Amino acid sequence: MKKALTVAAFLLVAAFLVVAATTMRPFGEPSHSEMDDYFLVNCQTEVVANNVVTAVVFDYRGFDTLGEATVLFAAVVGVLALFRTVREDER
Amino acid sequence: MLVFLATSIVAFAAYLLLTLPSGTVGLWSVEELVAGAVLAALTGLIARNVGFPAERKERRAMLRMFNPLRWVLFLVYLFGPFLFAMARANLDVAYRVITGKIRPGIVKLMPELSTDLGRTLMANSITLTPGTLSVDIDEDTHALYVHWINVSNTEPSSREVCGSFEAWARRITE
Amino acid sequence: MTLGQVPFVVSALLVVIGLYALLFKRNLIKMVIGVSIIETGVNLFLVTVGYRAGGQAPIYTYSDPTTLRVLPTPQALTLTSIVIGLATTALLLSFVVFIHRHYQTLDAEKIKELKG
Amino acid sequence: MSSGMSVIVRTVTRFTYALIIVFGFYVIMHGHLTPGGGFQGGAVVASAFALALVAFGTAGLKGALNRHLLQSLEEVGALAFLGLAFAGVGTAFFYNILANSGSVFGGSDPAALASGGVLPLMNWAVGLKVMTGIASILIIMVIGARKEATE
Amino acid sequence: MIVSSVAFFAVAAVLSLCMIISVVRIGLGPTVADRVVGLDTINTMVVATMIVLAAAFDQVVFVDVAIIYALLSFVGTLYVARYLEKSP
Amino acid sequence: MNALLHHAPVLLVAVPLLGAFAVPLVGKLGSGLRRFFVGLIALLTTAIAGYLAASFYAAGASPIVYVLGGRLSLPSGMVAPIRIMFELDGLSVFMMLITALAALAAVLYTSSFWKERSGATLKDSLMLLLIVGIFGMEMTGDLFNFFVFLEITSIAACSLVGFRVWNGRSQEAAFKVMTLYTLSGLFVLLAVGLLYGQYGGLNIAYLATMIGSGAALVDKIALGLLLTGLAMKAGAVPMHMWAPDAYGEAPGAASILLVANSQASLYGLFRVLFTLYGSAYSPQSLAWILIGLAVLTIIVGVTMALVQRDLKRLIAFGAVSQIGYMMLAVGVGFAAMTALQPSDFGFVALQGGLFHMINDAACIGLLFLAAGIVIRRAGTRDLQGMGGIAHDLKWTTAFFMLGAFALAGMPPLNGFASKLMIYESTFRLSPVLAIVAILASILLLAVFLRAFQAAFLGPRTEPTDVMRPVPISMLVSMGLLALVVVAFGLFPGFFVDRIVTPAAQALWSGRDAYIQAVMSGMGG
Amino acid sequence: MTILIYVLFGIGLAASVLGSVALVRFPDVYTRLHGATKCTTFGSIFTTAAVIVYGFARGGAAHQTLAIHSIIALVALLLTNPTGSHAIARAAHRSGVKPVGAVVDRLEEES
Amino acid sequence: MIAETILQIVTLTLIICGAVLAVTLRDLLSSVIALAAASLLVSLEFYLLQAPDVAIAEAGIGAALTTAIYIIALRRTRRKEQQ
Repeated sequence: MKKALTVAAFLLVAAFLVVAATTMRPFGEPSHSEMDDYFLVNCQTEVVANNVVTAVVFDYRGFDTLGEATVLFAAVVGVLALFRTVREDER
Repeated sequence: MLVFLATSIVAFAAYLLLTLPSGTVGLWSVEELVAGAVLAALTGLIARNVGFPAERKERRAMLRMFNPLRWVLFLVYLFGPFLFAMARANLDVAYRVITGKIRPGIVKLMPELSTDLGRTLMANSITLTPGTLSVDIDEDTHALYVHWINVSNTEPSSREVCGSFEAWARRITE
Repeated sequence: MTLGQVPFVVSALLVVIGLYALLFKRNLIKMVIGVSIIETGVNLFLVTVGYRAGGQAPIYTYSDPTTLRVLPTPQALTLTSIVIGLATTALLLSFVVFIHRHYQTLDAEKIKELKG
Repeated sequence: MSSGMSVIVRTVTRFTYALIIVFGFYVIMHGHLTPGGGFQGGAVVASAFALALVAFGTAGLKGALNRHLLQSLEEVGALAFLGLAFAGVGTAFFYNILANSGSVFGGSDPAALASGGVLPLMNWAVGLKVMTGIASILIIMVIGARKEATE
Repeated sequence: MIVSSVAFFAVAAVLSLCMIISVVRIGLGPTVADRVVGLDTINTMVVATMIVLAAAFDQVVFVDVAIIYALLSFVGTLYVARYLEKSP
Repeated sequence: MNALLHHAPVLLVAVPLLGAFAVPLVGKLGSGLRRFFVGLIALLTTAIAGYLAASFYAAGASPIVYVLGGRLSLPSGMVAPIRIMFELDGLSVFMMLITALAALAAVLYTSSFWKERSGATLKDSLMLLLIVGIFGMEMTGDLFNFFVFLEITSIAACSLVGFRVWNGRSQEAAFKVMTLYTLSGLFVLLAVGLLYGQYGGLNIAYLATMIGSGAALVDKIALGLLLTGLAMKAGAVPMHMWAPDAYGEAPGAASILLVANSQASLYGLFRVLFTLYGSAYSPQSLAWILIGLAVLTIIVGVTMALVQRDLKRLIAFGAVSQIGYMMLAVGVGFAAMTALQPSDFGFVALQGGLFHMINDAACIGLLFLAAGIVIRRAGTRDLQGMGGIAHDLKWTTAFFMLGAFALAGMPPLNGFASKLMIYESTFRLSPVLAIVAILASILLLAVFLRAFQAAFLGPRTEPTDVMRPVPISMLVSMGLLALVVVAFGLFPGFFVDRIVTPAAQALWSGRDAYIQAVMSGMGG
Repeated sequence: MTILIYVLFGIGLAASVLGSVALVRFPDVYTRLHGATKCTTFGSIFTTAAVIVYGFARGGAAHQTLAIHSIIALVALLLTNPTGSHAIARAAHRSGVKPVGAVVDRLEEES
Repeated sequence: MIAETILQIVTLTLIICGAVLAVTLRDLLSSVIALAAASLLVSLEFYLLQAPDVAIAEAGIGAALTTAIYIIALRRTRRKEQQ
């Protein structure tokens, strides 16, 4: 019963995803994105960087990067917490 | 200190090569030179414990490589005998791939090289040449075990397996 | 000869393969591999979304400034997502190591609590 | 992972280690000009640490990679990034104060190294964070695994 | 334009066809070492492909990716080899 | 507008983040200093949240927009916002208050344990990171940024769940939770990618305008992915099995933050349903799916709680069922909203559901905190092995009883106030659902009475731990939550008018205001 | 110059294809390593050399950088590839993979 | 153009093959190897999609570090997938 449900859910999600993929716009023709055009045009004057991706990562969307650094920090702290030495008396 | 300097110099050279045609001071711009110096020092600081072995002999062998003459020798070796041997071995292996005639085996070589650097150079040369492959190296006896695709002699000399590599390795590193 | 929606379908298939591993494999490390594959699929999808046919990479160094460029934002998003994926994988594998330490097995069925 | 690999691998590692680190630094430094940046460069340098870890083993690396120093440096990197974000708080959080300002990284030629405003500094902060963070994850996992083996 | 970019693309395509065989080897095995050999072959091929493609796209900065690739694929191979060597 | 208020939204994230980054460094200087530092950060965060909320409500509850790294206006002709922004409307501020409450209680509770335990520094850091993530999720106006904060909460929460490394069950729970959280995060990311590919933007307000204009198939798929991912993370029924493990295995103070985390996911669900897609687009069938899931969640939560012998798991299943109540209320509200004739009982339902959120955080938090002390004292988590706690721990007993009664909806307490609103409105949509909800509530009361009887009453047993008074900060922390429980129960009208109604209005009719707050600054 | 580039490409591709074929033709790990890794490295040297020649022939800062970076990539490849092969061979031998049809196995005899 | 399309299709196919192998192979070490190969090929695909930044990140993180972490985790856990 549970197995059958799992299989059904899996098939459903799989069909869903493949349908999603086929209903996308054709490959190589993204929608007109004003945001990206703005980045491409103004990056060299506003941020003075040649690499637009870095400019986006650290300037226009810098907050995402802060969050991402936080994720890595959390992972390090989490791994540290897992591998810490635990005293016998607190078990 | 010497080790730190040596690592930094190597790092600096690598950095300069990476940023070669960038500016007006010689071939480089001022910022690149400053940044390169700082980063090279940083690399030297980080890599000095790893970049050089602890034993005195090996360390001296590494430092010996800063002699430009050895670099010239190395380049001569790379583009001369080595490339030639590699091309010839490739043809040989091509023949074997097509016909399927192989006679493999692992043979033992005793290279007369005194440093790890030389042995590494020789082993890598052997590995890079198709038809021969250094499988293992004994840490104590320095015996080199080579997988050879066409064993003509079960107790070969290094000359039979890898031509003049040993002599060149000795010439370059010692 | 155009690609049509092939890259999108490939990324969807990657997600499906990862889901399959996650749902039907009993080994914990296989499940983590499934998670990694899903992450890869999503990253591929994000980059594919931003591709503009005939565009060049959005880097102006040594490059003609007037050519068409691909969209930079999805690449930035993917960078973030890749590092998040690494953090997730590291943490998941640490948990797996500890589960193995406690139960000496990696079989999800044998670890009875895991059935939920 | 106490002992190392064969002498050939170790000798080659001595060269590649410095090479990878310098290349990682190059990637971080030129993040605003060429592909790369803080994450990528940090990951490259962390891979160099991983290489040293696998080639020499933890025993062969005594003193070369200090776990506690790495962790402290990671926090410093994180705080530096947050500080750089705070620096623009006069206008808005994450405002690029240095771009086009004419100071250290405030050049106006986007092809030069000294451009990008706070971008190179942020690259360095994130690079420091990523390289030390990933290296400490690896080292903790290796040491933890070894401790478990002796249990 | 002394060589048209089509030639570069053709070379890259042939190299990618060679990768198929490597992936087949990864799938077939029979031992783990065989699979690592397949992985190593893919590494070399991908580096070559990347360098050729950098010329094809006429984008200089792309070569950096190939350099990193050449240096770092080594690390992965070493980890696998080391694991294999320690636990048969 | 003064500078502090202007930057308050970002400070709310940045201050705990600074704390989290600095705690390991401060921890090297001594544990006393660290506790002081963490407490200071938590107090500062709460103060900022309170200040922000006070000025928000004083200013008439119109949305606040904070653009990170620049100003809102763009060159003329542009309509897409290019930078990440924070956007706070009534709902965000309401959620922010819940989180601030939970954060303060958790940090106070953990700041003095009986004795210093290993990894306390790391635990403090992780808890602050979890707080950062929850705040970020609730305030951000950018869909990808939402995903990033979702991942922060995932990783921090799972590290906390797996914090008791000596216990194998905690590791399994952590693995399971991490897998599910990652999966839900990746679904969200996939949806973000789909929406970006369709409309070329990531801002919620911008996407909302674009979706409002035309409903493509891609929108529906993205909606499906978002709902699946967020419902999974909130702990709704088909994917509920992680929740009891997670709540049960996490350290006491972290459980309350996990509850806040689930609620933040629920907030994301509401945001997607009501703001991103809006009533004009979403079909009514969606509301019924939501209601169905909610009823299932209630039933499963309560029936599973009935058979538990483990105190924390019992409370955890209670928490699962409460998630069901919130979803039920919001589903009813959504159904009423999308009906041809919007009727005002939907608004009451939304009010009830949202009010129940803050009540749930307080009650469940109180129960978890009290249970932490009880388990510590009894040395076991099994209800059979407990008994007679009431003789030693008067205050804890009182708090536990308060929490249990409030959760089950006993009249003078806050659970009654919110549940009454839910029953009332649900009854008008479908009497059967209301009866099911009431029955479940009564069952829940029975469950908690049984637990209370088993754990607290009965003969006095020898405590395994050395007898020591419960630290004052723990009592203060529980007292804070108890105060909320009692105050919200005694004066429900006051609080509903002040803080719940703006939030419900943000859902009911605030979509245009939310969009306008961003889009009116564009193109100028 | 164009012809030189094409010739280099031809040699490189031939070696690469040869290496790939060796991957299926040869019977065991060691012989496959001979074919696969070494021949493909040889092929990569020549394809990269073609790009280097192309870069220097085109001239200008951009293409010179292309050539120089290609050289660095080549050096990296030459440094890492044989070491990787050696590590694989050693690991294979230690994990108990016997060379198929070996005439002699001195390593096995002595250890 | 045709060559480029062939390149893309081959790369995408190989990514799928690598992922399928990573899931289906019994031996966990082989799975990790297949995963590394898939990751490398994804990196090549990013390169083809004009995303060198992402390709570097994927090469560094997917090829080297993820493999390293997996191997370290495999070290103390059992290798064969029990079925």
